[in-house]
Amino acid sequence: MPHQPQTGQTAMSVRWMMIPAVILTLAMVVFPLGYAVYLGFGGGSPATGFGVANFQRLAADPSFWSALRITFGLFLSALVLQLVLGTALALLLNRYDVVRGLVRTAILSPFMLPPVVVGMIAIVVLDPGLGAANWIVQSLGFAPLLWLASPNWSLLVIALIDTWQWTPFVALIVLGGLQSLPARVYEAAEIDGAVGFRRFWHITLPLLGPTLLTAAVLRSVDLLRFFDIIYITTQGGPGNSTTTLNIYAYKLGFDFMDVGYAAAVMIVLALLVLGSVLFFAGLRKRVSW
Amino acid sequence: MDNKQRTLLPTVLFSLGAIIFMSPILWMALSSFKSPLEVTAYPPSLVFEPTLENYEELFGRTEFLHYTWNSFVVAGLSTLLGLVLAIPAAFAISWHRMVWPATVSLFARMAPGTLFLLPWFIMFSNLGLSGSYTALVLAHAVVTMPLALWILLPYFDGMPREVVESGQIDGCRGPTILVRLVLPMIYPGVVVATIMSFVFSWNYFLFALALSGFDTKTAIVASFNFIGEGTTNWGALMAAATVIALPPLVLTFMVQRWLVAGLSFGAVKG
Amino acid sequence: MRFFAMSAVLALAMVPAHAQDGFDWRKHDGETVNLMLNNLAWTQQMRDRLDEFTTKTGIKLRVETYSEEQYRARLTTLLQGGSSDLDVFMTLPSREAPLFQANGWYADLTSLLKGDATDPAFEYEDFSQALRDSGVVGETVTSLPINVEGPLFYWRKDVFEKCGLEKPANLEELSATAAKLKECDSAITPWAARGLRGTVGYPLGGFVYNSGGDFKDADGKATLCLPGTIKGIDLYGSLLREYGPPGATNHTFTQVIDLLAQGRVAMSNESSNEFSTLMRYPGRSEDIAVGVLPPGADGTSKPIVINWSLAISGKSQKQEAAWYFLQWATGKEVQNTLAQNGIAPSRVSVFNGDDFKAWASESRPRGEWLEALLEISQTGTSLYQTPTLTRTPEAREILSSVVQQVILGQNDAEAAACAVTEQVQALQD
Amino acid sequence: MSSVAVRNVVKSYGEHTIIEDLSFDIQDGEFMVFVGPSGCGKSTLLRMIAGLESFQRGEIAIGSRVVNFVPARDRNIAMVFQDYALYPHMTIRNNMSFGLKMRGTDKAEIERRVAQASEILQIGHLLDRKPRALSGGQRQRVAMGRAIVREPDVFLFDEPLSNLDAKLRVEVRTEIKRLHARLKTTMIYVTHDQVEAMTMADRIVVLRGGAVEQIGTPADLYHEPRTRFVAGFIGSPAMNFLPVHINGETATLATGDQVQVRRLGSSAAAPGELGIRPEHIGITAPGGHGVECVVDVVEPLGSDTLLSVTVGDTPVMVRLPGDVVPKAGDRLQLAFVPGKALAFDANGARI
Repeated sequence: MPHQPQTGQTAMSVRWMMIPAVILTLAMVVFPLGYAVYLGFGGGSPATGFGVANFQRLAADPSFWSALRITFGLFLSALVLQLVLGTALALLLNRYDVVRGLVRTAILSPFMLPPVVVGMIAIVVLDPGLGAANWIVQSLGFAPLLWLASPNWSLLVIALIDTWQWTPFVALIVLGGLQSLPARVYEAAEIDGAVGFRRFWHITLPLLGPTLLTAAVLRSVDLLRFFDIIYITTQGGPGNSTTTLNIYAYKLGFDFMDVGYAAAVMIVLALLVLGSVLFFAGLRKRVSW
Repeated sequence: MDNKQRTLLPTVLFSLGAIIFMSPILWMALSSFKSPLEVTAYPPSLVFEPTLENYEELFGRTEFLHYTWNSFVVAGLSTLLGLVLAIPAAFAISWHRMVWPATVSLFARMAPGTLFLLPWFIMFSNLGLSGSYTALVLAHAVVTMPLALWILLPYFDGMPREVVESGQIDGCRGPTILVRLVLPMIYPGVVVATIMSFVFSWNYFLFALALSGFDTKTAIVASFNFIGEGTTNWGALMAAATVIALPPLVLTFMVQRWLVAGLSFGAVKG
Repeated sequence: MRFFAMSAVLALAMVPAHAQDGFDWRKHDGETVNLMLNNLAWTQQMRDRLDEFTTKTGIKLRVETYSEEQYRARLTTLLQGGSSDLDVFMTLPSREAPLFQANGWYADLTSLLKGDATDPAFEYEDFSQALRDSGVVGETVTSLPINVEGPLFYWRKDVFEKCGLEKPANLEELSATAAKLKECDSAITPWAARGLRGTVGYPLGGFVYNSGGDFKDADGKATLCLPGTIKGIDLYGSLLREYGPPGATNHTFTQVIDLLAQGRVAMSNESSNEFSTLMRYPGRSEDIAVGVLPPGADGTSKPIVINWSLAISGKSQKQEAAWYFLQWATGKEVQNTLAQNGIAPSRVSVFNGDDFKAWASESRPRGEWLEALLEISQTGTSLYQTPTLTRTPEAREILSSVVQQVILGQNDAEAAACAVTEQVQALQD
Repeated sequence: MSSVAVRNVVKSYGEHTIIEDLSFDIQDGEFMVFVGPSGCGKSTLLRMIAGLESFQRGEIAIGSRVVNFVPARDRNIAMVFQDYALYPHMTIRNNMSFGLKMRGTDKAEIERRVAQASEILQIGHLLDRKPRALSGGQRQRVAMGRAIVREPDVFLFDEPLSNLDAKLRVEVRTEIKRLHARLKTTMIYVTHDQVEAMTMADRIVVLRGGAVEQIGTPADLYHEPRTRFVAGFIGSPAMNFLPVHINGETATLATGDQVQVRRLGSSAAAPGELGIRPEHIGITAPGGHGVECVVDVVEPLGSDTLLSVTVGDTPVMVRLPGDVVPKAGDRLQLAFVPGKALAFDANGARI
């Protein structure tokens, strides 16, 4: 929302109404973050002592770098897929104005499902030996696939599962953006001779910039921290092929019980998410209109 | 374009889309009515004699009903708490045209959830709240509050300031204005925020895994037991998944019209 | 942590247990003890019997069960958070005993054992020496064994007969047998075993030892870069690659047992614990045969044998009431009942008892199973990763990644095994 | 440059008819205004000419070409929208050149036309800004500039001034007239404001409920309205209507006073209405005889004085010279300027 700069003091101040929310945030977010930073810097661990030892260890840890690469791979592939497919879906929905009834339910359902349930469905459907997915693949005359069990494809399969779940969400956001675009501008474009793909490229896409950015921010925050579905399906495998930073940190903390080091990895991850949000915030100026 | 083509193409396209998005969910529901032998049959059977065996296993042999109730309590109360905090905050943020609080509330969503587990556990243990509903509700409010805030802000921003100003002139104070004048105007936003908060709280499993106690375990956490009980009991697993998936799907279905409108997250313009 | 002393203990177990009427089981009547259990066969059997404990002692039990991954996450949070809510938990001593003890997460059972809170009829010495040792860190008793288990070789007798095959005489023949099975019956997968990260060590151990390998060199330094070890890893990996089910790298025991139980797999090396699960499936009690993993070409047979145990949390406020539960749950009576349901008892008197023997003689597979267990508890070892004191899970993870590379054909066994030498030695503290 | 012809055009949404059987011609180079109350179909008509709306029957021709099936982009028209409809994400320069680019006009030509248009409209200094950085008046000029660079056959304006404040409106109005004088291109202009229509138009089409009430020059409409509707719509303050009984050239008011009316023809005596514009009413010299009234409100405007008075039960507006300032409550005698009182029948038709 474009806010006018404030020129005078508003008579009524309701700032105090934020206080309860601020208190919750302080107690439930700021304190744990502080504690995690304390752990990350070796607090509570007499072995390493207070310092940057955990972070130095990161730099030399091939597993960390591998997890970082995988995190980015998942983030980029899923984000691009979802934005492209979501925009395409939104354009279709907008064109045919069919967001009602069954279509609406179908569109809303996937991302309202618990990730745990999505993971469970994936386990059952994508099982290489017994799953319905391979049955379909074989019925179509192709060789059965390994799906999540293939170290080369597992990350992409995870990205596809997330895309299945969240593309409709992106589509809805984009649809909201589309429907709020000024209709007159489209009429002006029609008179100016921009139709079909040219209209999409010169008018619709640039106008959707801020909307797509919002969708990208919301999705990247989730994608960089991706956890639930991997945790349920592959637990980071096969090999390290789906060990994202979050999964790696979890393993460090809860399997290897290396809490300080796990905290260090999580701090890096949190900074990464922050960085991506700032990056998109920086883009905002360039795409807003 | 003649009329037939006009309706045929989108019909085919959207049916295909609906199949892609719905079929895994339907497959889950279908599988939950298969007998243990049938559920792992290959090639999978589409025609079979439905059985309630899996649900009997689920509700009979485990305390799944109790866990489902826990899920309702935690999701319901954390939604309530989230809204009670987010509504006045969103009002204040919108009225004073502040930018930073909404951004800060995003921070809660930036850190990986696993990062919170241990600090929270220690915190709640020291407060004697470990394993209580209170701890779970507070933890889940960290999910619901920012979500509600983000959904509500565009609604507050879209409300004419004159309404509030005329309320002031009529001698009302902030809270009265909020409750009497503003909320009735933005109730579709409140509905969307409520549904989304409830669903996301219901869906969240990590916090409950660490913070729930013997009596407060949620259905989602309990459902993990079906992965890894000797052999994976796919039928019971799918029954549990279906039961867990039901409330979000039913809620979505009930308020779908408003959800579609409310999910733009103020994405409309810069 | 070895089981060489089993036979010696068997003799000791003949000492009769005198039930003492004087012990007051109801001393903690009305208290509540919180249990956290990993969802194993033992747990499932116990779940239906916990009421008996409450009836006997008046102590109420609150139980949480989780599957292994969630169990670890929750247990770690509770222990690291210093929770006093947790009284009794399950522990895998071979994996975590030194670390847990170093962190003060175990209550000291030594003094409880000696004190008058122990029923004189309990007889700690009745647990086999090796199983007792598994729970002793330094001088301190930290946990009590609830079972004895190890990977066993399961195979489909009917399929073997149809194809004119015998149980392979040694590991070298395993591949040939699998190849023949593949040829003879294309409907059945010849071989299945764990491939999921972190879980491979347990069924792999026997392959390594029987092939003449080890997890440390002659100087005691951790390494996988030994000829026998490489051979074992190669065999394990290539069996899964050539003859295993699709997606083996995501399989742990649940999937393997599933395949076996559904009759889709002809051979496997999987936990003895799952025997009773397997027998519940139609047809399996007739066509499954079970035995010790075939020895190496030179006859070496050194299988893996471990135990799960019960421990009391170091932070528990009700250690004595919790101790009552441990005594009951690991006591002769309970073990005897569980043994009737396919849980291999950790007590010598039960293992050798008439009831268990009678139960085992009721069917061919049970007899084979009992015999195999007896053998592995005499010849087995509980070490199935490179030696480390407190970082066992990481060592197992590294080992798994080596094996996965072989399963996936990304690397040959030698290159994969020798590449991690530095890594595993860094864990050896 | 082109003429525009609308012939027997009908448009409806289902049962609801928006435009019923309209026909008229617009001359080449003419400034034509469509005026009427909201919902009269004037914007729809304009958008039909633009090619943004379809219609069921009849035809529309631009020049000699029937454009019924020609898409908007090929009609060689340019349109200025009420809310300007600038491309928010493009600079002003790109906004103006976009239509030409889409047509593949060469770069130098685009440059030349943009430079020329921005000089005409004095928006040269805004070229590198984006629309959101411009004031309403500036945006309006840009919208016109965008139309100008296209060098279209016909300019279409859809209520282009209604988002501007009163002062700017007058300025831009003059500017559009000046533009028309300079370009001599056919312009069609839609407004609901009769002042705009009167000041700008060569000819005006008055629309009501999808049908033409009257087409004519501003003077025609002012002096010779064909219906009570047109008479009331054109002129400010609006024409006064008094219930009368008409007999020949004489109208008898409810008060019994008799007034001369100018008739188009003759008909049997019948009840009807008398229409007289406020500026065509004077007051008699003191002591003279006229229609008696009571002054309710006095609005001195300086140049004029507006009086709201009551004749019998009927409120009447009177415009007097600025130096005459009666007081509320005064009783005055009104005199109607001879030949300016018009007669309407019960159906609102001029008689």
